[in-house]
Amino acid sequence: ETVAVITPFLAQPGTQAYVQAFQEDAATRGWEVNVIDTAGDMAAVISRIEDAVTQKVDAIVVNVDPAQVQAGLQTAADAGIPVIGMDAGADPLIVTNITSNGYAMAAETSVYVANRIEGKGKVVMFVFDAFPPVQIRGVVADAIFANFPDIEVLDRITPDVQDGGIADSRAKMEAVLAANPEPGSIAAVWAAWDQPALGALQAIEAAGRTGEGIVIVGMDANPQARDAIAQGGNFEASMAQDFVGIGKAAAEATARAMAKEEIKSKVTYVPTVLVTKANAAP
Amino acid sequence: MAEPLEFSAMTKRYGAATVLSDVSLRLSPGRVHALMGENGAGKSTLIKLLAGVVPADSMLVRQGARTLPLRSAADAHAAGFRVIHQELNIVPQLSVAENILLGQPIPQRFGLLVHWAELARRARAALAELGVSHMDVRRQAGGLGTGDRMLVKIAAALVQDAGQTACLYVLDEPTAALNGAEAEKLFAVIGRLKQQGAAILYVSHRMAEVMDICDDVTVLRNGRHILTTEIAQTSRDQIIHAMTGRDVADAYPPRRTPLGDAVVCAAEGVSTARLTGLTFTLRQGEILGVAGLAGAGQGDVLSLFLGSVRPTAGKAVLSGGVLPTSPAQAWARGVAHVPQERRSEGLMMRMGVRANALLPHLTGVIARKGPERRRVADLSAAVNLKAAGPEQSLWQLSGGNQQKVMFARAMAGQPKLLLLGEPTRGIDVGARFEIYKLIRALADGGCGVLLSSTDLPELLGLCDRILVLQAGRQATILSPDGMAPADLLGALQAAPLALETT
Amino acid sequence: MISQLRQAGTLIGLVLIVVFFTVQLPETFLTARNLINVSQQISMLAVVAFAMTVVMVMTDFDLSVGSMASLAGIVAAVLFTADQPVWLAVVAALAVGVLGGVVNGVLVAVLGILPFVATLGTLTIYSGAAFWISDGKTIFGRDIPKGFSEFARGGVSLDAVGFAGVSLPYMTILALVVLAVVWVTLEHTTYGRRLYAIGGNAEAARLAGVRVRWLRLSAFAITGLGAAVAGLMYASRVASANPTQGAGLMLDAIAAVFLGMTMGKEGEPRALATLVGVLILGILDNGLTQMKVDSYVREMLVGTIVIAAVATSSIGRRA
Amino acid sequence: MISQLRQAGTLIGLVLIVVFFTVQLPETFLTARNLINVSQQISMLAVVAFAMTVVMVMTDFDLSVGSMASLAGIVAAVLFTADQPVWLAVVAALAVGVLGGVVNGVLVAVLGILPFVATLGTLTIYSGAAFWISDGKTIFGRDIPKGFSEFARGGVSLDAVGFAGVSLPYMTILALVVLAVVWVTLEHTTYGRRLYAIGGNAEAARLAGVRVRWLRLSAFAITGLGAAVAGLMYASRVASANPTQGAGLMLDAIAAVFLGMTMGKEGEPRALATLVGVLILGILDNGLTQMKVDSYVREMLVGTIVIAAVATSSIGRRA
Ligand SMILES: Nc1ncnc2c1ncn2[C@@H]1O[C@H](COP(=O)(O)OP(=O)(O)OP(=O)(O)O)[C@@H](O)[C@H]1O
Ligand SMILES: Nc1ncnc2c1ncn2[C@@H]1O[C@H](COP(=O)(O)OP(=O)(O)OP(=O)(O)O)[C@@H](O)[C@H]1O
Ligand SMILES: [Mg+2]
Ligand SMILES: [Mg+2]
Repeated sequence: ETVAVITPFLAQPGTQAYVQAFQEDAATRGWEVNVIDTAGDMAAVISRIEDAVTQKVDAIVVNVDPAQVQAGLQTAADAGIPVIGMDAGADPLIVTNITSNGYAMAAETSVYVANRIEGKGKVVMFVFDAFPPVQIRGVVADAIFANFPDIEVLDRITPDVQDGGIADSRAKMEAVLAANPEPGSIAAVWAAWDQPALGALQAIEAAGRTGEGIVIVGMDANPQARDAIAQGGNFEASMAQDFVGIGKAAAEATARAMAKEEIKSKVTYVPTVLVTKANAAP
Repeated sequence: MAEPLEFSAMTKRYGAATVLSDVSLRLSPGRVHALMGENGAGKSTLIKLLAGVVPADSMLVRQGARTLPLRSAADAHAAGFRVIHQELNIVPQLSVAENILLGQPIPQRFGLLVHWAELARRARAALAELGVSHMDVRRQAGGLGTGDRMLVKIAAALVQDAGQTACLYVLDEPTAALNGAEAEKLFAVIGRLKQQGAAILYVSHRMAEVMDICDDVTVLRNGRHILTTEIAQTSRDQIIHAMTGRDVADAYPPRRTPLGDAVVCAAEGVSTARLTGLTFTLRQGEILGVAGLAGAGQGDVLSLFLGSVRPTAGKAVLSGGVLPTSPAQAWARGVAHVPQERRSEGLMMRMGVRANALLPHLTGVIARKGPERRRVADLSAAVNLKAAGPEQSLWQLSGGNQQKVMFARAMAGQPKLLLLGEPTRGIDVGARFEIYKLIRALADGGCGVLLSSTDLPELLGLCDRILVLQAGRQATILSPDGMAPADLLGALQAAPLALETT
Repeated sequence: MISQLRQAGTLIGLVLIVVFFTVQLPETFLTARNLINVSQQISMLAVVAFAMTVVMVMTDFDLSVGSMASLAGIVAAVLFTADQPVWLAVVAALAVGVLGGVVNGVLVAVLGILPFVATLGTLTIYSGAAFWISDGKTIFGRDIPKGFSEFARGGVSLDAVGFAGVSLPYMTILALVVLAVVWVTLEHTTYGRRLYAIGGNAEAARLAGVRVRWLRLSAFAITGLGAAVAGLMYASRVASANPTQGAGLMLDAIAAVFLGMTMGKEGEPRALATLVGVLILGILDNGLTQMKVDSYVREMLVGTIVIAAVATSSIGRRA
Repeated sequence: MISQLRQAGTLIGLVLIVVFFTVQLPETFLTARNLINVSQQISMLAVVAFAMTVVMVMTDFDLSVGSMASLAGIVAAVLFTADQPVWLAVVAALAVGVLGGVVNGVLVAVLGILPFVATLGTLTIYSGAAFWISDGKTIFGRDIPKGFSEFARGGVSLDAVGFAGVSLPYMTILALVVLAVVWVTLEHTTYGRRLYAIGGNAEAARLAGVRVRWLRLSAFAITGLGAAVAGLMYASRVASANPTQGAGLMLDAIAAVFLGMTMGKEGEPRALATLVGVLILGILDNGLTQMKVDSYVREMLVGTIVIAAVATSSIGRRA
């Protein structure tokens, strides 16, 4: 069988991890996998789904919000080719979506921050609302911080992600540190993904303010973040999605879809884990 | 017949410099009025004011009792003015026909689409007026040669608008890029326009043609009005004196040293992509003219020794060695070059005099401003350059002064071989003889000169011998002694077939 | 002869590419369905590229087309969320495109700023505006009316002309209409011929009385309008609007026009030549994906082919 | 007088921006620590912009600098993962930059392709290569040797000159060294003079004996080298390498050079003027973030300021 995996986000480490897990699993099943990256272009995802349908692949795995690629999903449905979501979204035209629970993840890290700073102090948030899965993390964190009367959100920063996010986040954090020079004036940094957390950490280290106990949390627990957390510095926690699990589960779902088995649930959640110094060793 | 046009109080300042100061001009129907002045006197500026393309600081235009507003090119066109500006301006991407009707209402069908057939018809009619029929008006103008481009611009001024008659034609140095035969055609057209009752304002640095075809003359000096008179009432010397404020020796400087024995460069049966049968030797101190009608291949003769064109057959040498393979090598071996198209081939318009003049003569790794400035000051004095200083940008200089910068560049390296393409194109009479003196001085010092020119008196006055090209072949080498310009023109035009049979 | 060959070189390249894929993918490439897919896939790029051709005829550039496309999509989507009718949202989005183009035109034609700088600046501004208006969010789902998103899925059935079950997408038709308008405007109206005059020699055009300022300004407005049309097509196709979604169009559109310019006698851009450029880019994307070429390798291949095409033509030109 | 004022306009703008932030952020902006931070933040952009100045002097462009920076970072990181010594990885990365620049130079100078097209093509190719070599992954962590990543964290202590506890980062020093080299090359060598001549009129320069091909080729190589230096600085600063990380540098670098060009007598680029452009962009970013200006609004503001600077200068120029 031939399976097309289509994603606009292959440059993201998380995407790479589950795509790789999917490929490895697929290899053991003897499938031919064609991984297609559209480098952020949504309309191109539709185009590539159409191309895959033309090629008469046996299944398509997508990694974008289904609402944005309806035209492509319809083409696949018309051709009778099953489409499986891998960290995508729920949709009638998707057999099932394998993902982590983004709401729960965001709740867990923001509550971690709130508890660590004992419900008071100034928090710097790094968000990215243009990308729906990351946007919901920000919404949840906003709600939780708003629920603590003594927590003040100092700034809600959208870094430039063209470079991956570390360098610009660092520059932005350096500016925030410069604007808030008194020790203890910043209690925590909450980042909706790991790169800004790493940038913030570098800024705090460079400013020589590691001793103030600024708590940094990220999300996705990518290896670079795990390293930082394991070292026991300001970067204290991140949420590990089970990318390998997602990739494997997506492969399993794909196998069942190709075998014309019925899959009842439109969403399959793969468990997530809070990573702290205790369990950070990769 | 239309009434005379009166322009008065024309003033134009660029920053602190006053380029035109309270100039008045009266142009009568049926008369050709020459506008004369040294390079930078303000002639082109005056023309730009009356063409509406440069805003005047003050200007009053009356035709009889009417006052004409001239705020845009469209105003000038509506007033019946047709202007050919000094610099060659064609649009290479457009067809010849579109170039001829550029800026005018283009014939349309359905009030929307271009009526191509009508467009071509009108363009052909305009060219026919000039006695030109060899051009395909539908072809892209980018492929035209220098002379043909000028003919297109002239045709653009002649083209008739339905229901619109022109009352004034303005020609800014139209003959600078034309050869003798083409110029004759133009003069015939001017004669016809004159008879139709149009006024004509004519700018040229070629004294002979001014004396020949013009009725009146106005002279400017440094942006001021100096003299207006009938040509019949004045003389060539008087005009030149009014232009320059001094007496100019207008004799071609004679050779003062005998030709040397050493050969500077030579060709033996050389062919290039556009030229065949080139055979000559140039001795030290000799000035060899290269003459031909447009497209006869003069350009390649110079390019050969500049290393920018390769011979396809035959043998050519430069100071006993092989030909240079690049202009860089040529300059390094003592060749200097004044290109025919100074704007496109010679000058960096947005850079200063110093950068332009010294470019081929930079040596070493570190460039030093101080010595460069001093060197340029000396060179500027030698060519009598009118510029605000060594750093003035070239686009701010008048055309003639730009040409002098090219000369300064060529002289700076004490050349052994000087390649000159149209060296005095657009140069005023005063400066022209200065340049002839410079060329002569270099030749007297042992430098060989290859001089390509469409100015026949200049070829006859300056050259020791003249190499004649016809349609890409070397026809003969003449001695200018006792020849008149008309004889030389005849030699250029002789049918190549007839020559072959003899 | 050689010059004709050179001019046709890029067209020959396109034919070779088509032949190559037809041989490599005998079952799937040269099918009505696939070609229709390709036509729809490239329709947005095509519209931007045609619009870009209009300013490039004057040897100007518009780097802000991608931002304007995103902004137009966002404006429409924001109006949808405010429950405005589709026609109003579309008109507003197009108006924003024209306005953006006029701003570019004023900067370039009236204030005399280099197009590269001016539109680099407005690229940033329009993109900032798109983020600001949308609050950085992607707008999708129920907010986008069916009537709008179905445009991108519909088409005119080709049953009648013998292609059973195949229909010509509205998107393709729209792109062809834009092509026709741009082609007639550039090649057969006084307006278009004057744009070429400006491109060939702006000073000559000005001295001849062509209203250079006004023409440049209006040409930028046209390009803005085209960018907005493409932005709406994109939004309709993905049934959503996102402040960055047009970003990828700009460089591809410029590449397409440049590919087309290799076919002009004096290297000038032409509407039909731009179409050839767009087709090359679109067909390479489609065919290489079908051949399962790694996306990174595909990227390198496309770059190499663009350069090869332009190099071949420029070598011919200098000889 | 007016022309002097116009030329100084952008510099005055920089001073006004600094005064504005000093007033708005009295405690934090004009501190040694913050200024040192800014200098380090802009050091990578500065190096790319200085390198870009070299080709822009010839009125050429290099759109591929961002891709070359990414590629250089990736090449070094891949060698690190293969346990090669730091010096070897650095030399290899720089060699890749020079090679990339030479390829650009050959396309532009020898094959005669417009720089915009040529480097648009190589942008795609180099970026594809960076993805391909790294397999699209970010390389970091234990793979990056301490010796390499510590460069970006270290500096020369300024205790001795009275700034206790402050140190001048190596990154800043490196950027200043690059500035000095580019400045001397462009302003005080015959090589630089000739580059300016090519920018003035390439054909005239060729006929006047300038080896245009060779100079253009070598200038592109220099720009490639500069891009690679910046890519290594970036990789050192983020202690990782990612195939897209240089992408943002290109447009900002061009914007900085253009800002600087407003200060040239005839609008020509100059190394020191580029520095002013880089400072304006960097200081705006720092100050506006400190003032908590929304990032979208910040983006629009920066675009507006760039346009305003260029517009002011070009209005003055035409008068
Ligand atoms: N845009 C400008 N800015 C500043 N000075 C200018 C400008 N244009 C022309 N000048 C100056 O105005 C003077 C007159 O120039 P103009 O072109 O009218 O001379 P001209 O009489 O036509 O000379 P030529 O015979 O060489 O063509 C010159 O000194 C020139 O340097
Ligand atoms: N690059 C070229 N490709 C094709 N034909 C050319 C090229 N350059 C010049 N020609 C043609 O070759 C012929 C000779 O050119 P050349 O420049 O030597 O002429 P010329 O005698 O100097 O003419 P002019 O007096 O018009 O400058 C002309 O007909 C010209 O149109
Ligand atoms: Mg003049
Ligand atoms: Mg010639």
